[in-house]
Amino acid sequence: MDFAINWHSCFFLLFAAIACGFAVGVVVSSNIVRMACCLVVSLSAVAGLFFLAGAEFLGAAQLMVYVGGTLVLLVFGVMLTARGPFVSMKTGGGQWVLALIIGIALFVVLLQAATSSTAWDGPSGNGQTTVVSHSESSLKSNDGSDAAGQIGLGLLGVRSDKLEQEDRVLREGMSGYLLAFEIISVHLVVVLIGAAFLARARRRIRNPESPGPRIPESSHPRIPELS
Amino acid sequence: MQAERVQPDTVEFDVRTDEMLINMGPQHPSTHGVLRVVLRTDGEVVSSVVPHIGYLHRSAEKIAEKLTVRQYLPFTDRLDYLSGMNMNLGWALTVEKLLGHRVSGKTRHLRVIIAELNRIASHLVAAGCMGLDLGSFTPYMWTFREREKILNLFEEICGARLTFSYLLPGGVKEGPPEGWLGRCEAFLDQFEPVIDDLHALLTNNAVFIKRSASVGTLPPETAINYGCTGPVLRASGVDWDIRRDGEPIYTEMYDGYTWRVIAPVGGRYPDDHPYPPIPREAAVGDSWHRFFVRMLEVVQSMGLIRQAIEKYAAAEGELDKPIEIRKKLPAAGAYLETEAPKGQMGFMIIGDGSAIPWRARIRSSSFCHVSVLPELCRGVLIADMPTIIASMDIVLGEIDR
Amino acid sequence: MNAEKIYDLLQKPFKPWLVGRDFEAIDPWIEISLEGLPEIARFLRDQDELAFDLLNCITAVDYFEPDAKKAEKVDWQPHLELLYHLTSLRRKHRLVLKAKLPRWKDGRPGELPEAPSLADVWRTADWHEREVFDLAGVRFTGHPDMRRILCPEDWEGHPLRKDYQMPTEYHGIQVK
Amino acid sequence: MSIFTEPVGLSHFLVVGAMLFVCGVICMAVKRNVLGVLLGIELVLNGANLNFVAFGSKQLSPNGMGLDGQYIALFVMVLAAAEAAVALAIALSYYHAHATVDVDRGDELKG
Amino acid sequence: MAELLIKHLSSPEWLAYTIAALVHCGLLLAIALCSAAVGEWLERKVSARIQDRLGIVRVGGRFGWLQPVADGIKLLCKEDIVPKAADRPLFKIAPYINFCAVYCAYLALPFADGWVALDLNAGAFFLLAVLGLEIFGVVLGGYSSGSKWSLYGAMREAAQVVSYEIPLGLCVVLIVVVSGTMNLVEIGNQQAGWFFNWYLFHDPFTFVAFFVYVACAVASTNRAPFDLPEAESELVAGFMTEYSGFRWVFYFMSEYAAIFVVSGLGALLFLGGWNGPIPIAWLLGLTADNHEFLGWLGNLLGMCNFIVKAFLGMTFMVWLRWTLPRLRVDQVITTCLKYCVPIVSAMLVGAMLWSFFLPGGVIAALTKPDSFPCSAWERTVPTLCVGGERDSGAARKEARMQSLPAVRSHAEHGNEGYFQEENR
Repeated sequence: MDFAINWHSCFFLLFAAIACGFAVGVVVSSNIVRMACCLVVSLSAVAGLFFLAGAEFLGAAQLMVYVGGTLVLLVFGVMLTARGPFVSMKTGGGQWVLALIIGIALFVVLLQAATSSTAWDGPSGNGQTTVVSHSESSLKSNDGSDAAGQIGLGLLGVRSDKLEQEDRVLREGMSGYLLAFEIISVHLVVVLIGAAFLARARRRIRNPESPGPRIPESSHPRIPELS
Repeated sequence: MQAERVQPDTVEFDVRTDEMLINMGPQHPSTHGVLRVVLRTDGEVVSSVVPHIGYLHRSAEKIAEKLTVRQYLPFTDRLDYLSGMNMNLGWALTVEKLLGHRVSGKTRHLRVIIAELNRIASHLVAAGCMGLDLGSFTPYMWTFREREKILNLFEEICGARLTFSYLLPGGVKEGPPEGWLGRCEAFLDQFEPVIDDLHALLTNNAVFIKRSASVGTLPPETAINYGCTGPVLRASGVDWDIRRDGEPIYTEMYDGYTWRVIAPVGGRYPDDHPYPPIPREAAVGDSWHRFFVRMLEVVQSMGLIRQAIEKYAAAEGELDKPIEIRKKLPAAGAYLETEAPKGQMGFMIIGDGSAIPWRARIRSSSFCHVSVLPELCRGVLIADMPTIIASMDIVLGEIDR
Repeated sequence: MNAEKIYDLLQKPFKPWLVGRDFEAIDPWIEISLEGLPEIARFLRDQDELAFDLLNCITAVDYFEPDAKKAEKVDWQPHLELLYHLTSLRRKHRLVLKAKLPRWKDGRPGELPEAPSLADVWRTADWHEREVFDLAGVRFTGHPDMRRILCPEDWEGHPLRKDYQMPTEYHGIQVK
Repeated sequence: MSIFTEPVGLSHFLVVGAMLFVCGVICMAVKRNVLGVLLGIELVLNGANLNFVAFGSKQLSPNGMGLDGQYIALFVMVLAAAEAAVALAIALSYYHAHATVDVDRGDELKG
Repeated sequence: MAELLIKHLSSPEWLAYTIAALVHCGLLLAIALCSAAVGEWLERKVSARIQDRLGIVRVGGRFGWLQPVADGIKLLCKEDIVPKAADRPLFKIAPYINFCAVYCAYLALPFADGWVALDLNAGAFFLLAVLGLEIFGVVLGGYSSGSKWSLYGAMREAAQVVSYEIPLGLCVVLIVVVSGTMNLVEIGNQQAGWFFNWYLFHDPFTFVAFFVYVACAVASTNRAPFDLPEAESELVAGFMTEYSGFRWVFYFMSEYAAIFVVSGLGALLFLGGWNGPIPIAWLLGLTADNHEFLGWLGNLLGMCNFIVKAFLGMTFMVWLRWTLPRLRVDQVITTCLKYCVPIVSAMLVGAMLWSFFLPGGVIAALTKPDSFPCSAWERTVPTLCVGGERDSGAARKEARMQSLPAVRSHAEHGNEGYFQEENR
């Protein structure tokens, strides 16, 4: 009989559905806080997809950097600015129509490209694309190599994964990403300082008699904004 | 980065937040009852506070115009319910002052024992609650464990654990039972080492010092100007204790006792108390000193009690009997303040020839202490609010009356 | 320094305002007229030999007998009395200031009588005057914010007045 | 049932990537809230990232980019974090200046 | 397990895998919940003892060991209140987000050699990442409650956890540098043997880093004295103010589950994980090379060892909480940025240098004097290409074998795939 469920595909479908569904949620919801919330889930699902694609380190990095770092930042900003009118700002129907047309057109194009992407697999043909069989259908990357270590070495300018290339010249040519790595780290420092400087705000606390939220005169709980 | 360094009028944030009105209380864990403080905050910084009181108002003064002075005594228990005995004492002494009534030495010594015991109990609650408001729960349990023992003594002597109504005008109904004095001394003996535990857990605890030292510093002029009294005033370095500087009818209770007023005059405490070193961060008049003064007063009270027990045992004669219930009051007024644990507790009785006062007035110290809060809490962090409120050691029962 | 000496000190500058005194009373007191209150208070606080830096308490006593029969026996006219208990921590002496004022402003019932505020002399007076206003119904002129402190904002009447009638209900709550 | 039984290939990943990308684009287009636009950008970047990872995966495209895909994705992430930080800082100072987060209102530079 | 089912019960494959998956999930969930329950019991019992109380004594006969269950039942029966001002869906979902994040951490947490749900190569990294996700549950819950106290709790949580992730991550990175792998199972195995093989005693830098790790672990789980987000005497209950019933239980459980995870991670990184102070399993000969079943027994022993260590960590946190007052928010951030981060950075650099010159730690340096800096020079050149990595790895392995022959097999297994790849 043997119709074997391929768990890899099932997990893929699950994560894909979550990612796409919540991405749509980001688009349709008008409440900024919920948008951020949807995005969190969507990106976590993308991290799951990374794991499925065998890029564990990247999956973890996605969770750490993106979800844990970037989105916390955004949610923080959302919470700081989301008061009263800004929580949900409606958009005119015209813009929606326009955006949808563009988006759908774009999607069609990309879809066409995606489905015809077997060409990317080079001479070996698309039979090769389905190396994942249910026997090794764990989330673990099936090539036993320590991808994280290789990535790290690559960032230091050593491409341990390209070692099998006999052509010595080619291997020397593969001098990794040391320069990019350095540039990015410097860039990060600059950004850190710049952001801190930009977001800094000096201001005076208004003294009680000047306008501002007035402290209610009542000595009994009829005050406008209770906690 | 220290909060108290933050100037009240210009504050700098990394991220600006809009001002918020926050309602601290009447149901808040650390407002010690039904005090309500409306904070206007800017981020974590409190820019201004407005206290609101009256949630516990029971029209005590009005009730006093309907009852005779002895009938009214149980109501004084409910003022500062943590030190009912001192309230009783204040009322009793005021009545005696109005009637020109003198009590015997034996009675006075008994009164000293009772009053100081209750001072210890009240200060224990204050210390424990301060620890609690700073986030450490254990000292609270320890202090309450000791307080329970004091309450046991009180229960033996008057049958009540909270609202005693024991020190009546003119004397006491019943003297202490057999062996009570011995048990009292036994308590003091086992209690002495516990104080060192409390010092280890709170007074000298690095985190506790970080949280309370130079937080809510109250300069002496401000303290006097706002009518702060008791430990709060003394912690600001003012050498004033009406057990020594009060009116004769009160101070004669402490005649012949050796004790010194505990106040960090010039940053130094009287040396007759063994006390842990004062941290460098602490400034006279801050929350830490308010806490510390109470801790030292506990030691002081223990010394007073020991002396009083001796004197009481030595004194011959009987304990005075209280005045009769419907004793007529002269058509005159008398105002007397006594040193309650929270501060100076003042009572005034104006008689009109009948047994029922024409007017009675209750001057509460916590009332004044709450009125300082707006002064103290400008520009502090939200986390400092509980510290400051706890260090003032307020009781809403006597604020709202 | 006892009340007698203080009285002598006060006499020079404030003679017209000193209207009464009693040095034999349990708490010796000096009665002054209202308009002189702030000046005298400042004098008492700032004079070095007086130095009354602590205001213990402000009390308002309502002298009024609702019962007509008893009202004939009493030996005073209906009036309010303000009592200021002062202490000097520096000089360790005490004093009681008295000041009489009508129960109603120029005799019109409902119009609260007015007295000068001492909130700028002793900050203690701030809340105590609010309490007096709340319970005994005296409006202090020049007070920073004169509102009720113990009773609810919308409470009617001033409970410590002798002719005060307790309302039967408050916001639909039976209180009597 | 077939989708459950037969393994997924490269194109599946690409489709998901495309979906995310498009959602991000629409989001950027329609949101008036500055932070909404930022969220859209994050979506777009993730769609792209997913493609890179898919191309870089040994299982999905054996002769594809190899680890280079992962490198690029990693760099994209880090730069996205930096971009978010700066953008948020700008948004906040914009909010301070205009007391609003509506992008349509930031038009001082309009000629 | 799935293979087992297929082989013996001849059950259809998909069913086998489903069952296997469910069983594993169940096991993990059970561990997570048990850690929460035991955590609560510990909290109440230890605090009671500290405060001269008896604590819970009744439920479940002695020691009140059933009390957590009773509490759970009570809380599940409570009304689930959603405030009017709350953002309903977010308010309802926030606790689940919180719990899921923590539960994900259990996926990558190895309990014994190879006993881990997800044997990831980047396990340590993954663990940190998902622990970082926990903050979303708190922030969203606090924000959506529509209460200002909750909002303050959320803000504090965001500020505190984000800033403490830095030193925490650096502590983990330090061990990763020393051990040369991010695979938690292997990190555990590298410390096999006597306690002096623990990374705590690997070199002075790891020793110091351990204490920084403890501080950061306490802070990142919002335990006293760093429990600002739920400072009950300042913010009424912080982000949990408006929560009741079982949603509150979820926050509660995830807090204790998180404590268990960080304690376990600490035990794994510094205290040898399942490799006890004394290698009992090895002394008893309970190793896989003798017999598979014996190896299994040894693993069981190791798991108990690991769990005991984790609970010791929890007990320490409880002890801390009931002894110390709470720090103020500015002091908490100062502690992180002024003390933890610089110290751990310095330790990181130091550990790098150490593992470059003296691979194998103190013991190796003592037992094997010829691996002295003099040999560092001929390592310098190859290190720039991949070979150096192998050298140091080999040196480390030798050192380990010296100290304990029995682990050779493990060490061989260690990162063998990696070496094969190189040797091609």
